[in-house]
Amino acid sequence: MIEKALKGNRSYWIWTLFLGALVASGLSAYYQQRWLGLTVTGMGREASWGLYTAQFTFLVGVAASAVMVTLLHQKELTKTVIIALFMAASATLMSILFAVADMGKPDRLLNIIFYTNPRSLVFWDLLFLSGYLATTLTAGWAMLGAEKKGVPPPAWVKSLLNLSIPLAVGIFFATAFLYGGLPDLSLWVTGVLALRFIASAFAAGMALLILVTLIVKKTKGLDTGKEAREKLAMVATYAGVANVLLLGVQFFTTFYGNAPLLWFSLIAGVVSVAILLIPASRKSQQWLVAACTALVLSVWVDKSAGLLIGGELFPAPLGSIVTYAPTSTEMFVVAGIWSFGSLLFTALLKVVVAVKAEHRG
Amino acid sequence: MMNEQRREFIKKTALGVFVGLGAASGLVPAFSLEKTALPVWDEKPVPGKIRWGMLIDTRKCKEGCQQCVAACHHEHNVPAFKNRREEIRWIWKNSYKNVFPTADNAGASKEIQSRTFLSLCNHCADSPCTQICPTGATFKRWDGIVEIDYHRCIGCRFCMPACPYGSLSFNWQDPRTAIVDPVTAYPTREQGVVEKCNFCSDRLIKGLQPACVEVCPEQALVFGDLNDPASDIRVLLESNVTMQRKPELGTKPSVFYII
Amino acid sequence: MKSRKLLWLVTFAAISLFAAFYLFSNGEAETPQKPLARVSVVDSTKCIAPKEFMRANHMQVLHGWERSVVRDGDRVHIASNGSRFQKSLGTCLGCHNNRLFCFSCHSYANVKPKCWNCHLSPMETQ
Amino acid sequence: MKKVVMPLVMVAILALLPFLGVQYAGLSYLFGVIIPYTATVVLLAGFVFRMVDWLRRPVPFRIPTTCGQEKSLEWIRYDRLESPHRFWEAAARVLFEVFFFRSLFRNTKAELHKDSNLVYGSHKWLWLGGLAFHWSLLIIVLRHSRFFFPMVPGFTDFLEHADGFFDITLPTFYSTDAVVLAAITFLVFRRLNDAKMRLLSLQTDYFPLFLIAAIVVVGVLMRYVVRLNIMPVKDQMLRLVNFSFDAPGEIGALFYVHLFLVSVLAIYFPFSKLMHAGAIFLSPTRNLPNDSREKRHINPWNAAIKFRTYSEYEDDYREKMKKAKLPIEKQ
Repeated sequence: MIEKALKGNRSYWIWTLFLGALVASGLSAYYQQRWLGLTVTGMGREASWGLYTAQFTFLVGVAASAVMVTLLHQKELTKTVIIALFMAASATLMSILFAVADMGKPDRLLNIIFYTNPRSLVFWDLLFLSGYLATTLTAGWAMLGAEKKGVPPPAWVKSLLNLSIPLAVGIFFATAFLYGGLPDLSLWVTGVLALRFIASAFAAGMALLILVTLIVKKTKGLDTGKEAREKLAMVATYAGVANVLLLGVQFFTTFYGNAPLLWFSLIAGVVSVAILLIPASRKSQQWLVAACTALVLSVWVDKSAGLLIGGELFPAPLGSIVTYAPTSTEMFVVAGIWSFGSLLFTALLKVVVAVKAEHRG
Repeated sequence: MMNEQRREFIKKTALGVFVGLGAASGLVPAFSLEKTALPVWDEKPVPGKIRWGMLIDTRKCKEGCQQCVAACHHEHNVPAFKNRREEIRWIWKNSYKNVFPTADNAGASKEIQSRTFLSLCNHCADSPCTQICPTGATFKRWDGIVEIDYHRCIGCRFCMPACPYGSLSFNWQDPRTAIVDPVTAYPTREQGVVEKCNFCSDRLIKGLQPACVEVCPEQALVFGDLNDPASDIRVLLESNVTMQRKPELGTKPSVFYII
Repeated sequence: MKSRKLLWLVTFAAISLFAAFYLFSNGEAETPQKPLARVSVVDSTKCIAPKEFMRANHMQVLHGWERSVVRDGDRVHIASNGSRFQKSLGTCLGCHNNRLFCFSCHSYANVKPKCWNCHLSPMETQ
Repeated sequence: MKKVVMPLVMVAILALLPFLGVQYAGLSYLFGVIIPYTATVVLLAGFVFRMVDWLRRPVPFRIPTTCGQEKSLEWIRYDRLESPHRFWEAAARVLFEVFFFRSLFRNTKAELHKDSNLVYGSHKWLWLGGLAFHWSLLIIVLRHSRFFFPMVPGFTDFLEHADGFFDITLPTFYSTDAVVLAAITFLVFRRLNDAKMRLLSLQTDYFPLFLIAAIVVVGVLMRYVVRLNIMPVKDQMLRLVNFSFDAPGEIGALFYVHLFLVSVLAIYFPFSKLMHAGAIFLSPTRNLPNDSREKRHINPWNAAIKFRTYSEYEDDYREKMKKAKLPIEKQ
């Protein structure tokens, strides 16, 4: 089936080559990082986490929320399920890559398996993530294969999907408690952390899924259905409202106030949720696109800046405030990994669209 | 015999110039690695039998004196990166506010608040860094020392924010470039691993006190077994009012301070 | 169908609760203490094992030393003839003090272990 | 069953021969010097012989397999790779086959479903397994060049570094070792798993698989388990590449097993299906440009045909034709 990703029109190839070029530049930046060490990033003694960790957190949320489309179990969503599975798989792969890019000695990555520390949430998080990647990708691919053959999917796909749900829940909990358990990341250690992590993940995940289905509709003429998007928009709205409320609570309890990027996040969140709450604007495609984009951006900025505090302050363990600004190397690596994930997702979507088109025509 | 065969053969291949050097290298004078002796413990240690601890009498600690820091960092090949971002430290001096940020300052005099205090790894009995480490590279030794296995560390740095005392440093780049006067008795670290104070476990096996304790001109530092009621440190702990850093977190540090 | 999913979730929640208890519970027993054994310092000029054995197995010996020293704190190697050695790279290099001792063979066979990333190699000392 | 057991027994016997020979009969010179040289000569001579033999066979017709638009009018875009028209396009097609196994990429599998409809689904497992197997083997072979050069060339260093990226074991663990073992396991089970494949597979299909598996397993044992002293091994290999007939030093018997099995593979190579390594370049359905419509291809062994044009015919029979009042072109 993958051969369907090797045929495409001019714009498909331009997009693919563009992503490929970004992947290449990311690789060369990563090579520099491997050679010289993480000193090429903007991270340092006090700000030991940076852009990579932020992307990791954001993508983990997006990935884990995407599979919940299967949980909703509604007729309108059957066409969206495979897309959601592939989005989950791509996002999971990216998050794993970000975790690896952040490591000082990635060549010892397998130590996590060989010298397991079951008390470590990092271990559980990475275990759940890899299991989740395997289940979503396999299940999605098998479902697509069955669709291509015009037969019902094999029975084990159901079990895989059922398995992916507790894995997603596990990812949520492991990640949230991982950050929640750090005694001195004071901003993350609030009672609402775990809840907010889940709420924002759902908001961003569903919004991103809506955007993807709209892009697929526009470029390839595959429509997963307006009803499906409305269902997703409902979930995004609920999650968005919860997220904005929780974010607001945090705003007034901690010193978020002087970080401009977080103000942006809050305002974008409020605006997007407001658009989604009004049925008329939710049903209009332009407003839906605007709201979803704002929602994704809001969560992304919040995940990045919430961790780094607006690129200005980072509460170090000893209370001193340290500046963190990502370097260009870091940004190239980030762009490279995002492009790699997008490339994979594009190829998978291409196959989905080709298979569905085959069945229509 | 084998060597001769090989040497002869290498001559034939004519390319083994560099390799041939190895065979002829008896000419090079011996290099200076210290001869090892048997450690003071010769049986396999029993976990939990001892728990090493340290008591810092900050009243004796002189302002401006950096002897313990210098001795420790020299002994363990700690690189001296100048910029704060990449700084690596095992033991260092810091202000009262930074060392005891959660202590009730109402009782502390101006004099105390203006002093600097030694900070180092607390070798907590309930250490968050060992709990979060996904590979067990940061682990609790049989004698209460929280040690990092530099052969196993994957450089994920989760231990760094996990430690409430900021005791861990990461090797952002190859540390060898910044080691001023390397010693052969203790290895360096490599790029990409986390490092910190090891309570001089390397000296303890030789029957020595930690470098900082030994070098302190005022004898402000006392080191010993917290499980041994007869040890100096226990006696001092029982006869003095001491405090630990951030005790409210429940990490049970093994480093105590007399203010 | 719905109920089965619910069952899944409940099972998972139960497992994760149990795991959380296990993860965050504190399980370190304190054992009674015993005075330290003290041994006199011994130096040896003999190798820990026959040449042939060391040729084939030195990496395994060193790897085993590394693990038992770092992880278990077991510092003493007892050779088959009963003599004792400190488990340390220095024990080897103290006798094999030819600067090219490691490198002549290793570069010949192109075997590049990562020992010298941290341990100062004889080539770097003088 | 015999088809599977026989090659297995054969490989076991072949592995035991050098082991017993070196361990108990002291035949290290035979297994360390004579047989490797013989095997190399047989491999090279046999390979060249087979290739020359095939190259000399005439190719009577253009029989390229195509699945794309053929080159015709200027303004119709043709498929350069699927229906090559020039030599370089055909060469590119062969190279895609050699490096990426393009024809296996197209595999499909027929499935009969309950509601009695036959469906075809893409089936890339053989493609994946084959790629993993061949590429790992290639990297492993290239990596072995460290035994053949006194100073190791840069690309070997690079390969070793990349292959040994994961820092797990001490001798460094090579990922390709694991990949090739997994791939061989898959390739064997693929044949055993399915009744049709079992029927199609012959002893000559299982034997090379088992032989290569044995070579890899012995190599892995030498490196990670027994940890053979590598120095005399390199000595011996350097002697071999320098055409020296000196006796080998003290090397563990496992090395001779490895070397002997490789020698057997080398000897077996030119006379077996393994020759697909050379033959793939000569497969006419792949390497011929699809140009039958623009060029006339004549069977090389055809006798020269004497053509007779109408004007010649008329010259011969002009008078008779005139008499019969038949129309003639030239008066």
